[in-house]
Amino acid sequence: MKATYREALNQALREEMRRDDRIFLIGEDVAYYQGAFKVSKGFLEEFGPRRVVDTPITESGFTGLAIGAAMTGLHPVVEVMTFNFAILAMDQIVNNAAKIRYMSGGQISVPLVIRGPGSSAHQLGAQHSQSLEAWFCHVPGLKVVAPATPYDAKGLLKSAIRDENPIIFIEAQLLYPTQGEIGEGDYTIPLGVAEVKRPGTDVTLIAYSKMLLVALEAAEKLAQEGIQAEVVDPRTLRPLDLTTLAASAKKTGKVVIVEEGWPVAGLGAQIAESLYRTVFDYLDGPIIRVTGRDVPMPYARNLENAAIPEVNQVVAAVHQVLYRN
Amino acid sequence: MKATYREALNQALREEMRRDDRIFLIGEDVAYYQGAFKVSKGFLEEFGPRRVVDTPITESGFTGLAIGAAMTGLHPVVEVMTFNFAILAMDQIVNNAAKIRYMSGGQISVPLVIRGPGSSAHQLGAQHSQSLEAWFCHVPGLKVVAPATPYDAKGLLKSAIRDENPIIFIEAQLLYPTQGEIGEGDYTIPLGVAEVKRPGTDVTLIAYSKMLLVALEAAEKLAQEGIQAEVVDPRTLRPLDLTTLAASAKKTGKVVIVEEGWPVAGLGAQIAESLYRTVFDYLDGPIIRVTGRDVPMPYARNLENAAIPEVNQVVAAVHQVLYRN
Amino acid sequence: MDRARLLHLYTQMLLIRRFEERSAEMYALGKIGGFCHLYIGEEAVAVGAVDVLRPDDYVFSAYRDHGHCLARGSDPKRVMAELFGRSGGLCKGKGGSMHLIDVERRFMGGYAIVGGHMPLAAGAAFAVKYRGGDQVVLCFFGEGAVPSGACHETLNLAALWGLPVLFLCENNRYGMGTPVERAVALYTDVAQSATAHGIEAGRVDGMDVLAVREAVSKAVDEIRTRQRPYFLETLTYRFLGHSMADPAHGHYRTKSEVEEAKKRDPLLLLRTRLLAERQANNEDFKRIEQEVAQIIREAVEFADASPIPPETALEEDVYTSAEKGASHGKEAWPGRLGEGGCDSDRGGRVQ
Amino acid sequence: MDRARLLHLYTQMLLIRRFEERSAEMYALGKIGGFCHLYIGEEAVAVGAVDVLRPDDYVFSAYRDHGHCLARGSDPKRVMAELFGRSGGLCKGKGGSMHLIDVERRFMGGYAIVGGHMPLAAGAAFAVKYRGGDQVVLCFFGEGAVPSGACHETLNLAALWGLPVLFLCENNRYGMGTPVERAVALYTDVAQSATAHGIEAGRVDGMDVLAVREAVSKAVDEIRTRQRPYFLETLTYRFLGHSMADPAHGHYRTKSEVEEAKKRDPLLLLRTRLLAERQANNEDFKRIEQEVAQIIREAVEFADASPIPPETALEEDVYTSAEKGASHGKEAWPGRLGEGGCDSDRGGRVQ
Ligand SMILES: Cc1ncc(C[n+]2csc(CCOP(=O)(O)OP(=O)(O)O)c2C)c(N)n1
Ligand SMILES: Cc1ncc(C[n+]2csc(CCOP(=O)(O)OP(=O)(O)O)c2C)c(N)n1
Ligand SMILES: [Mg+2]
Ligand SMILES: [Mg+2]
Repeated sequence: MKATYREALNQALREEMRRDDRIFLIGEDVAYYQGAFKVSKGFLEEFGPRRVVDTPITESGFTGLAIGAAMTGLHPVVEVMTFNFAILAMDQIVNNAAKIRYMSGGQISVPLVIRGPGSSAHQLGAQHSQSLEAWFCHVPGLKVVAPATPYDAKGLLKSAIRDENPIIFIEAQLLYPTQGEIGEGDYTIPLGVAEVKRPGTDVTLIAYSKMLLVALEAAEKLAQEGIQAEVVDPRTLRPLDLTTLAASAKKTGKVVIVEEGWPVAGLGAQIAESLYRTVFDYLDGPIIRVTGRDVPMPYARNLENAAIPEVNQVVAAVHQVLYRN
Repeated sequence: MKATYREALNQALREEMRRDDRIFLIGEDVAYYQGAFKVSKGFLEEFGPRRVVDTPITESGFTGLAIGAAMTGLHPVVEVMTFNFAILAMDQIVNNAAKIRYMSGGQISVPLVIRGPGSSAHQLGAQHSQSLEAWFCHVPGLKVVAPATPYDAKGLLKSAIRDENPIIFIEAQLLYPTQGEIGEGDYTIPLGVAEVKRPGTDVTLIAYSKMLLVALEAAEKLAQEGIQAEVVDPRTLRPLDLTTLAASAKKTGKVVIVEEGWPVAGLGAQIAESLYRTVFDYLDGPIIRVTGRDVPMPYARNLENAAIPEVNQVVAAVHQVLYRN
Repeated sequence: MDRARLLHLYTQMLLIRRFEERSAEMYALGKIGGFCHLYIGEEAVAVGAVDVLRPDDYVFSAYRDHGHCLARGSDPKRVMAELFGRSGGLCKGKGGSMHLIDVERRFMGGYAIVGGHMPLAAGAAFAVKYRGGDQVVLCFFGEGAVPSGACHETLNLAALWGLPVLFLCENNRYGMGTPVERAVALYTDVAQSATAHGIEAGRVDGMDVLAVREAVSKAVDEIRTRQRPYFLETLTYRFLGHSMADPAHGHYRTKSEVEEAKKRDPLLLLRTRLLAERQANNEDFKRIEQEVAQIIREAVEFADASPIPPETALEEDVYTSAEKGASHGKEAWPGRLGEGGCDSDRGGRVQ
Repeated sequence: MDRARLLHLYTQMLLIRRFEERSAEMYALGKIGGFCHLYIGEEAVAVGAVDVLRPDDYVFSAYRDHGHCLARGSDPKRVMAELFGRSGGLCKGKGGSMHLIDVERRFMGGYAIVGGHMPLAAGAAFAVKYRGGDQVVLCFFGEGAVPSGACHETLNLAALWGLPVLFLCENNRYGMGTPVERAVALYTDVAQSATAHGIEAGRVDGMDVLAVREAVSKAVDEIRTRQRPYFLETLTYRFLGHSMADPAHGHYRTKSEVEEAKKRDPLLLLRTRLLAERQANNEDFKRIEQEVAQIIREAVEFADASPIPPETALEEDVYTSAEKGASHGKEAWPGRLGEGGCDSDRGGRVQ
């Protein structure tokens, strides 16, 4: 069955909530408004205000509240309207959600999913366009998931909800309307398992979330030049499935990493460093990162486009790793 | 003249405040209490409550207030009692301080220093022991400084205060009592310039803040084995002086990076990735990172010691890069 | 109040109304992008409040900021050009609808994190007091921001230190799709959030520009002379959707509620009053309508003609190299990671 | 109240007093590390409040938590072992003084970010209400937390949703070196911060354990039956420094102020009263003193004998592999970066 990324998330959440009364959805405008991006369409009608909870604009308060509920037996799914606002809940996420299990010597777990769109959309400006996955991946105690396709979105969200750890689940506004095959009914995709989205032999393209689509398009272009790019999507960013990424890098000896976020201390730096460490002797040359520009996101369309990685940049990067000097 | 790291900071701040009335110190217990770690000893007496301002425990509020004061002509120095609490001000730092200049098209600058101790001390537990420099370095619009010696602390704090950009200035509780030569009177050290702290030829050790002392001790041990390690301290973490780091890496062909923070997406990953990209062909093998363990900081002394990089780990890492297989 | 001033207030409100109507059209045409929050229905608040200020006072706003910016006297041409993302815009096209900033007029922006700009306003007031000045800071925010931590931390600091800020709450009954009753526990009296911090507070009809002006001028005098904050709740209503992406009335409010509110359209109220009091006649209004139409037309023409920002603008304005004191390496170094140096180039462009 | 109960309250307070005195000694000996915040002077608050609760109610505290934890009935042996950082501690030595947690007694911790635990308490209350239970959540916090955003966001949510939480403010007049007058604008009535959110509030003498007990039991009954929050301010005083690193009276308060406060030592007050009312005699107090001394002795012995945590404990308890539903790769993968896998090993140990 075909569905949009948005519908896939809606289905996953709906099916899990039907399965388990401990699961509830909490966030700004998730109930009566059906979600700022309509991911929770129909939820209020089906589950009622007890399990679909609108909140005031107090990210720190309601995220912390959800953590407390998770500590005492519920399974909250927190919708942050966008991940830009999760910055306000960072202390709750890092100092409480991620650490309580450890600090308590394993007495308490925090089964919690914090989900919503990350990265940029179109011209939302500097305060509403950022990719902070590197921040979350830095923190032990958290798991970080960033699906790119409707199929992965559904299977990974179910796994995230069934996981007993705090999970950061990063979606993307521009992915919500994208279509894809999601099969029928209940299935899960294990966290921490990457997938080769397109097999190839000449170069490895690593990309996640929105950037997977850019990488796949680039691979298509490259194929026309006779370059077979292997496109690998980690899907889960923490824990990272280094085994799969390394296998591909070992095979091709050439790696390009595509990420939308800022370059300095971005997640791509860690992926690259891990690959260098594991398959150094198999690499023909340095890994190239194609990243967002090292600037706050500008509003003007032309500048924003210049700030976000695009297909031709990925193609150029592949040429660079293939034909050094 | 000899001084402690604490006294060096006190001098730098005092001299700059004498020089420029626009500079004021604001934070929790900086005035009557003289600073939680006594960095502002004597300030209330000399500058009075107008320029030495105690705040309620509202990091987001007073950091944002300082940003607003900076936007309108003052030069605030914000003391966060520790950088753990800066997490509560993250939205103000990232969405306002770092972006206002850009969003305004250059109309407004935010001359601001946010300073205080980062990283762990002794057994402060999970919520009070973390190194978040990677988060700050990720953000364009910010500069990040992390001095390791009294001399650097004084010269860099003066430069930070004279800079017109928002600066994150990371100190360390365990460095405050350390002694060092700081010369006489007024001097500044440019931001963005690394320093070779110990020349060597066999291997490059890159370390900053507290970890510089660990690296230097390791270099001493290694010297007894006849291994000449070159120890380089970036001092400023953003912008990073890649030129100096790369020169050393190129010379030795072997690199070990020591950082106290969490391994995943830590700053060391970025430093390594930048070096691989710039001097790949000169590296004899993979760079090794010695980092803090990938866990929240445990309280028990033996576990905490095991979680923080120590001299023998650095020595072992050097052996590993020198004698691969 | 003299006739000229009354007509000026009307003209300002009409300017905002027509500007926003045209913005909606331009958004539909794709000339304006991103999130665009219109001020239609709330004009009396911005116009009545800002009219009281001195040029050296400061104004801070959230993301629904077109009205505040225009009321403060920013050039409609440059405002429209900013919405178009052109280099002639107030922020060279880098800010956009949610981040209008015009320092010359001490309009300090334009912020998109709910509640996030309130500490900044307190900071400007702190600087005023620090310098011994007598300027006032006017801070606009929606009722949706009232429960936020940033709001309460700011109110406490402003009260504690006697900062000259007017906290002006635009209570338009909704935060996106959430009515104030489901956002603020004490929704019947949001000003309690201020009195809890010892801040004097008041409430006024936000559809009546003259009432707003009077309440604000009382408050501002008080703030200027007594050096302490004041909290004013204005009861207003947004006639359109939350943003251009949102229908005028979604699941969360009824068409009839909106129609009911429109009967107290701030422009209609003032116009009726001026006619009744014989302070103005239909001729006057026709003339004003024409003048405003002309301004809007020119604004759109200017915006259309203004060039898009050059690619070089992308990496400008991240850092300033301006500095006091000794030079210390602000020059662009080769291989300076994270200063728009090679890394970000490599990151952004590859060839 | 019957004699047994009264003596129980006295015993509890004495237990905390002696435990803290011994903790100070152990800290001086280097057996306890980190930040250690003692509760001496404030015993009546924890003891009076917790005595009212049912075993299935929840308790949350900040970092000055020894007293709350002991009052809740946690084993002094395991509390002392936690302070020693031993595997016999409540949290296997991983939490420490600021993070005492005892889930069996529903003592949920022990948090070191001022105000940061308040939303958690509201969350526990949310879960109670969600399940239709009638438990109450008791949340302790200092007056220093009152102006924090986390506090206000929590108060608003608790009021808005009618959550069964007792917000118990321990107003000991200082937040570290900052007196409440310089931290809370409306310092004369910090409870206003709650009434601003529509929460009923009260104040009680925090040195009088019986007064505290009575006020809390009224509040708790109200909360349990009416399903809504309550805010209680207790006026108390800390006799020692903020933490072991801080002198009893620094620049920020005078020796005489401290001496004055000690005249209303909660133990002294109750003891005097019991003697006056002939509810107890010196024999009773001598016996209690001996019993408590014995408990403390055994606690220290237990802590001393308890082994330090094994190195293997370092990477345990970061994640749980427990899960409902289908298995999905929670096994430790080779090369799984960021799951305590090879990377962190490489990071932490190198050989
Ligand atoms: C911290 C934060 N959370 C969520 C949002 C998303 N958001 C944008 S506007 C808005 C509603 C704000 O309502 P109000 O403050 O009443 O202003 P109004 O739109 O009514 O003028 C929300 C939830 C945001 N911008 N910032
Ligand atoms: C968010 C945050 N900021 C600063 C600190 C440092 N700090 C620890 S305790 C304390 C004072 C708290 O005072 P209060 O809430 O009154 O509790 P008390 O110590 O009096 O029991 C401060 C500022 C902290 N732990 N958390
Ligand atoms: Mg509103
Ligand atoms: Mg206190």
